Amino acid sequence: MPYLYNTPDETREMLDAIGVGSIEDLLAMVPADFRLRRALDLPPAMGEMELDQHMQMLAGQNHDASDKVCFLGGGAYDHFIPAVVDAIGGRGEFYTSYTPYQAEVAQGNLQAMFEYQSLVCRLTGMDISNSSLYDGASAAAEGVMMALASKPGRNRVLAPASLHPEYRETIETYLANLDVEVVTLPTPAGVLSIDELRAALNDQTACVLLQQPNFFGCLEDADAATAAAHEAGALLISVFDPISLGLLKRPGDYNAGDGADIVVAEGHSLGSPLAMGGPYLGILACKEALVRRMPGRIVGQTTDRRGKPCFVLTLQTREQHIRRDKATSNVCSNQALFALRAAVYLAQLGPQGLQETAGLCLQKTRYLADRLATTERFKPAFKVPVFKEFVLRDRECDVDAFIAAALDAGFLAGVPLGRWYPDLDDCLLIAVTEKRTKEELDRFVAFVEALAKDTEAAELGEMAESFG
Amino acid sequence: MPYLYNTPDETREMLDAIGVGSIEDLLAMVPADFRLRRALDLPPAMGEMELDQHMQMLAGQNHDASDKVCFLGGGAYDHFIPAVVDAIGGRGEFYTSYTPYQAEVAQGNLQAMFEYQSLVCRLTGMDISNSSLYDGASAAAEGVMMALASKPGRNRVLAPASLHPEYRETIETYLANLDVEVVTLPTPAGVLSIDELRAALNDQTACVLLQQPNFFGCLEDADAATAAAHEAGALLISVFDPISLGLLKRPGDYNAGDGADIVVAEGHSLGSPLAMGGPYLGILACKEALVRRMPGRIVGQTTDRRGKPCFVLTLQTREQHIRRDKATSNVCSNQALFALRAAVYLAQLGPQGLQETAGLCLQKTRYLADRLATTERFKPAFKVPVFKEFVLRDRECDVDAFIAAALDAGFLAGVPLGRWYPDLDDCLLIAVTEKRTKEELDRFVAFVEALAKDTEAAELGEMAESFG
Amino acid sequence: QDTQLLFELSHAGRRATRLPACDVPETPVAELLPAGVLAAAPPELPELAEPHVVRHFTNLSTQNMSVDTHFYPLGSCTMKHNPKRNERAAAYFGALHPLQPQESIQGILRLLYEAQQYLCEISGLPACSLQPAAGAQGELAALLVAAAYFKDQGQSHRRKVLVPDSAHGTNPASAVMAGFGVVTVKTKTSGAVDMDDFHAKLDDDIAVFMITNPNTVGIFEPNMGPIAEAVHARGGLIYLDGANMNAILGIARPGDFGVDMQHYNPHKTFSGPHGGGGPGAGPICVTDKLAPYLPAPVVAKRGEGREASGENGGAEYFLDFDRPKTIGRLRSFLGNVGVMVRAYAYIRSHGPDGLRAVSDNAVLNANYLLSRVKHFLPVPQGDRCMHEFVASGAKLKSERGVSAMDLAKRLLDYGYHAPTVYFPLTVKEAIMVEPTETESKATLDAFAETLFKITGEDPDLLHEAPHTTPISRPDEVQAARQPRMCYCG
Amino acid sequence: QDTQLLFELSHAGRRATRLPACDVPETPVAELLPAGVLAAAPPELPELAEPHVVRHFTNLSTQNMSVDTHFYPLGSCTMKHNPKRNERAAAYFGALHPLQPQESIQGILRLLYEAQQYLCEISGLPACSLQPAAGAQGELAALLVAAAYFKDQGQSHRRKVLVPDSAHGTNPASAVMAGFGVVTVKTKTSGAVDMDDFHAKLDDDIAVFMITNPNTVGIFEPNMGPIAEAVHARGGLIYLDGANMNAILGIARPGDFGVDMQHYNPHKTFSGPHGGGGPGAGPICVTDKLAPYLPAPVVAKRGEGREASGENGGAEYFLDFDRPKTIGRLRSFLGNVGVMVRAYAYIRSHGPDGLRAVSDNAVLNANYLLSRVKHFLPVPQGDRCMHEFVASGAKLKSERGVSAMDLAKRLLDYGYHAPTVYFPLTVKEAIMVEPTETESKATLDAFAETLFKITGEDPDLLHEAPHTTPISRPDEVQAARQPRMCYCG
Repeated sequence: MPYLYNTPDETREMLDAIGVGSIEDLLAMVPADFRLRRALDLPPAMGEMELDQHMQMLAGQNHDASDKVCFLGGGAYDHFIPAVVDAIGGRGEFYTSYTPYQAEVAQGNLQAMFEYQSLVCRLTGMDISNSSLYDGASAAAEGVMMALASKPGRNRVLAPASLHPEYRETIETYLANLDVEVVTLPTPAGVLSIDELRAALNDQTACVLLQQPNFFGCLEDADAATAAAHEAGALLISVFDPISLGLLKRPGDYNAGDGADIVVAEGHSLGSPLAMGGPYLGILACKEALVRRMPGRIVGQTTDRRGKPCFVLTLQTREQHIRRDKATSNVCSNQALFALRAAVYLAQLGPQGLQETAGLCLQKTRYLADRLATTERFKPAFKVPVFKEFVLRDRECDVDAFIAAALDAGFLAGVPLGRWYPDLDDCLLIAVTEKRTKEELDRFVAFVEALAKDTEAAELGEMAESFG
Repeated sequence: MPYLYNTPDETREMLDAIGVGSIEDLLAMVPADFRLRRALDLPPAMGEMELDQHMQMLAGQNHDASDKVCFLGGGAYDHFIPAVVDAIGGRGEFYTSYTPYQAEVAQGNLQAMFEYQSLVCRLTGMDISNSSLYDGASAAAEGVMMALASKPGRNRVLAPASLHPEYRETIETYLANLDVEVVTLPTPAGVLSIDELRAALNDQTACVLLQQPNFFGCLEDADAATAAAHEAGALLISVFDPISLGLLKRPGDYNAGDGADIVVAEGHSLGSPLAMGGPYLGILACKEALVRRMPGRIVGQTTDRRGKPCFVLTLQTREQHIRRDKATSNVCSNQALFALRAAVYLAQLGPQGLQETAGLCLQKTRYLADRLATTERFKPAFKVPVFKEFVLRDRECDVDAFIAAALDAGFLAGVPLGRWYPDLDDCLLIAVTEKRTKEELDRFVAFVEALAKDTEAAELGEMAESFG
Repeated sequence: QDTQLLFELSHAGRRATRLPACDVPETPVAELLPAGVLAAAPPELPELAEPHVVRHFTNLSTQNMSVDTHFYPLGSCTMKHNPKRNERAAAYFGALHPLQPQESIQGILRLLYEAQQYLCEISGLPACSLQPAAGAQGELAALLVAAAYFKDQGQSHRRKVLVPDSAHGTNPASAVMAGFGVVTVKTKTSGAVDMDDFHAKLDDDIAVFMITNPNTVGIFEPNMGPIAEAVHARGGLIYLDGANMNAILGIARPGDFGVDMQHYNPHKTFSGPHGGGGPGAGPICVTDKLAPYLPAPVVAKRGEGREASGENGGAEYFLDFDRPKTIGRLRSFLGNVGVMVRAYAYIRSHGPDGLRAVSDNAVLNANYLLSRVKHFLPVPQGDRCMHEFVASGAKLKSERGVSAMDLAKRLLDYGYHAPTVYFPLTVKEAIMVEPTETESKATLDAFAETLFKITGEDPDLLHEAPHTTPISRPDEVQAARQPRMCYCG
Repeated sequence: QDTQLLFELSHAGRRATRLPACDVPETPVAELLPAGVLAAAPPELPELAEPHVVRHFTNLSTQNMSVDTHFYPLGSCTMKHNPKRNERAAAYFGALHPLQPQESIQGILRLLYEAQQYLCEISGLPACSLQPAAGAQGELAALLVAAAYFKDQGQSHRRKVLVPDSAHGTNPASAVMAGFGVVTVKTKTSGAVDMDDFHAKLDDDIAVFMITNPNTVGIFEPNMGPIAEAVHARGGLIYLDGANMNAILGIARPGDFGVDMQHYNPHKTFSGPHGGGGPGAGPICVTDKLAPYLPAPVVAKRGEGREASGENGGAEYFLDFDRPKTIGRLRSFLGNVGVMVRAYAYIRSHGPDGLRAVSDNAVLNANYLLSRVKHFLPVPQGDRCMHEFVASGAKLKSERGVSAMDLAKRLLDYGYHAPTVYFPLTVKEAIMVEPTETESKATLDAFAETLFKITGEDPDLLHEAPHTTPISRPDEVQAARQPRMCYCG
């Protein structure tokens, strides 16, 4: 028991002090018929070395972005993580502390959260950020809940098909038992049609979600969508990619500063690892007017008794531990460790670093998209500018086989879209981050070209055989 | 310039304050004819991501103990490192501080060093340990210097051939220009003959070095060697394997407590990585009488002005920064970070953990030695009990080819001895730590057996061909 | 050390990061993207050199108390030791993308599958979803499962969720989010459910009774059997808030004492680090009849091979999306996999005997500390507890004017994190202490002695406490009235 | 937090580590090993649980000042920022065994080969050995090289090493270890070698003149040219103590100003972390004629391929042991490879312009701080320095009774590590300040202001300083007179 202290003699001493004969006596308050009368059916304990070898064995049964060239995106991206982020995130004082209930001994976490909030506000052009939520999808759902609460009487939510399908599913799950209609607007051209949006907006519409760049990597007309939503009295919820804001307009600046009302994002790209999809970082920020509807923890600046500036959890009257069934949300934790990592990441990158990162994503994505479009196998699915992802249509309509062949050749080739979009089941979503080198991109193109030849050769072979 | 602050405007401001026009003006004190009038011929700068990819590329050109089954020893061993050791050793307050010249703001390092010294004393049965030296070999050389200084008039050092050959070389280098004779005693049976030792000892002999277990993994008769050395008025310098002390007698207990006078060891096995041979940890401890001859930093306990117990560097009058050309040694640093790691390692393992580790090394070594001895290819070189290493003789006299074949098959098979011992150029030194599993050992044996069959088959094939 | 804000350290032109030159042919951005989507200027981020960044955040870290540095008996939060080996193991799975082909992620799927099995065995409930991102989301997920189940059963009239007044605030909040109405049930000083009030509020509209057991005062609910029986008799379900599972591992299984659904807090029970507030995770287990409604996907297996050897013995692990009755998903991807890797490592490090020893020692430590504290701080619930207890500072308050908050703040001066105070709401001047099993008797003794010492200190000293921390008590009213939640330099 | 010793926390029967059961058939130890070699009892180590170990050492760490947390202007030690990226990179080479087949270590050999080349280019000397484990061992190695060279030349009579009185103590100590006799040469207040004394002591027995340039007061030796000329004319060699290379990267190369041999301190110049006292490394560069004597092995290359691409272009890197004139080895294996990996990463991160900027800014920062400090603390060397300067507290001492030590200790109260004091011995009440290039003007300003403020504080306050650190001044006399260097509980 590497983490336990009590030896048999100490246990004896403690039981004597309590005045009982055994630990069993202490458990007497558990009704006898509820007691488990056998050992749990679990594998036996492992010491550290054995555990480590076991975990390495399991890890060895995976491939990942460290041994394959990763072109996977769809909401999780292989961005570079500066070593400083790991060094800070690995400090025990950060990761083994809890929610800063005692501000006097938690200024480290509190200040870091305040800085995170401030960085998010500057990045997005919003007034207020909370100190993070679970992930991008649940942040989107919470954003919708905020919008609904702030637009009483309206119960219609518009979500384009170009919004991440798992975000749409999450929103639907959250709203399942509330009297709300979620309308999915089709995006056959890869982006939302502003005309269709206008047509769908009505005085029951509480909010419009708009992802920029969208799930297909395409750039939406965010200015027009914002204008349309606001004209109809609805809120605009912007779903953004934080890395893209190195180049793209801040959601708060949409439509000449009219701006999104609520912004949400998946923030793992800001210094947290792919990690099989979680834990991640849900970013949520909004305009000042909406702050009392905002879910989650918020850190505020104040002064202590001696007048020294300091930080505390604030506006807690919104929260469940005080409001209980009247709370704005049931959220009672945040992703503090990953919000910290995001703050360190943004501090380490600075304005130029983020801009350069976004620039490399853009250029390399364009390069690969153009090169792949020249292959026999693929053609672009959409004719819209993209940022760091794009959709290709497989002329052979065999996306799964392509992915499997690419895996063997050393590539995590892309995300097949069929699971979410039956009409795109011959399509592949390919992401290119700043980490991908020209050599890797060219190698991938060469692989696709060679595959085409192989297929041709195989077909000729088969033909030859059948004639043989 | 990721680590520099001064922007052009700040530089200007600072130069103005100094009262010069440019940094060039500050460099005026460097004579013009010494100035380098061109840029250094070095590759251009890399940003962090590029650097990381480059370093991974270089790392990818190596194999190592993480992707091959490692049977290499010879003074560096693939022991398990508990995660706690990395967590503590990775704390910036430890690794970015310097020598604790200001005790008031270095109690962390000082106490950890004091604990390291205390742990070394308990482990070895010595009275005093310094706070570490560079590595085992240089610690051995410093031990010899201590012995020579404490036995004025004696200038003969006895070192058996079973002492690590690189340690013998190091001692010879250190003594090159001093009037000292280093005598190597042959060890044809794998261990030092006590009779030969007695014959070689005389009243000129300052010290005898004895490695236990020795370079071949064999166990020496340390009691008898200690007795013989002391009878001749010489000091016994014990070179030990810290892991072995989970089972073996402490050097301080040799010959019924008579004991070694100075003990030295390579301490990297105590929680520091293989790391291509360095930096490592030189352990040196001795009996009380020798302390004023001891090289290197020593931490002592004292009290502060308020009477609080605390720690400081002590006995500095031995050291070069005070004694200059009269110092006991030129050493002016230690391996504090690795001494810390050793302290954490020993604290984490405790008595039972170290005993179990040593026990596994012993059992697994025996198992593999016995199994390999049954193969056609190998036979044991020596008939002496071993601890975690043993020497095999290759019946095919082709150690290099064997090692190359083993590498291809996934094994770092062993250390060839020919470089140091021409008479053992058909021999291989094989180490087995607690990390090696039975499955790995059996796989290695199977590989050896299969190789024999392949060779046989190949020979038959050649034969067949030549007859064909 | 400096506590300037990052923004105050910024100076135009400084940089810590330089990206490589673009190695593919570059096209001007204006040709690639329409002007309307582009930012007019680079993002407004502070400009720093790397030494700034490192020193700033390193120094901030040292202003926190944490489990790695201090005793942290924060009741209900289970601040136990976070094993370093688990952190190392989690890093092995850091580069996995959640949308990889499943043949390339058999190792992690196997781990997650086994984790599901372990959670089921420990809870005594047969089906598991690892998806929820936190305990509160687990509650929501389970309540949505219940709602879907009742809808399927044609019992959509069941809109009532019963919640004891001592419950965590998340319970009622989650119930509302899932579309239910909340009815509060009273508890007694002992922490037990007031059975009269319970029966008064139980009717045929009940959907779920949400119970925390062991409860928030640290006792095993004495009426667990009758409650479950009565709720089930009315056609309702029992939901267990699993925050206190640390007390009963291998001792009692919720599935065996009438629970139909529960969440876990792996960051508490299974030692996942709390990370300054998160991430946690909130996996849930449910009975067979509720299994079809679990969030999708779950990890499933075809073929054989549960063995721990290097081979999967022909078994294939896969993500099962084909669950037509699922409530859907509550977040992207698979859940907080990294937290589950740590939980898996923790469970494998302990085995059945080890997990039992965890709970035995959590209970032993809590009772020992209770036995030392009760003499000077009354513990209304009595002489026994499970893993935590709630002392009351009411007497201290009335006699000496010293509040639970004063006590808590003064403890900080002595190098202890404060217990949870003013929760549960049912105990006056509540001081909720959970020592956990990973503390030593010596620590508990020293803590008890300090607590006793404080109760005798000058009340004025205590009102002004803490005195030795980086800041003194913050003005929370000002923070709420004139909120500054963002740097506006 | 607790500063009990590990041994005081120990309790019989506690464990943090459990090894797996032996998976090979076990034989009783008594049958495998003779009784005489076995210990009578398990080793006498403390018995702890893992939380103890973590909390104990984590709390100890916070009692240190460090570069990650504080300004650390420790003169001569170059306490610059230690880049985190280098730590990450070093870990990639952590599992390499030093005796692997050379075909399996081409990546690290290539790195070390390039590192040798870089050090040669920076020093202007053509041959390099990475083996020495520290600067002091580098000195010893180089002096042994010189001795072997002279022996080979039939000039074994050259037994004299000249060392300025301002040199690091390691210089004379190394000379003695290498079998030489030491003759001290005086220096002037300005730090320059006293040329009269130099000429008086120079004769035909000279082996080596050991010079530190820039010297320990931070100026570039004005007589460097004449000294080198005179020594060479007498058949001697110039050795450069490379401790201050941080000042001249890309500005001047030792090989170009007459140096025959030098060591580097990569942990200073190339940002290797100091580790609380070590490890460092002490690679040396020498002229062609001395190259055959370098410690073996060195890393060599066959075939082509210096390119940075993924391929070695047909080149093969190998360890060259075939060096018949070598002085031998000074330690096991190849040297402190881990330190060299960091140095390599640092050099690659900077390139030629970056390294030059490092020195430019080191010099700028030092001169700026000098310009601020000299007004209240005289700097005998004058108004200019390279990377560091030495102020004198002599006036303060005589006028106010405040010693350099008092000043140093008081700085700790303000959150600054103290400068080096009482070194070099040639300056009275020496206060040796090296800000390094990785500190900001704001930090330098604040430091200068604090220093000024302290010079005006109550002397009694200063004699008793520090006041806010974990301990006050330790009794060093007691430590030396009644030495306790080991826990005897």
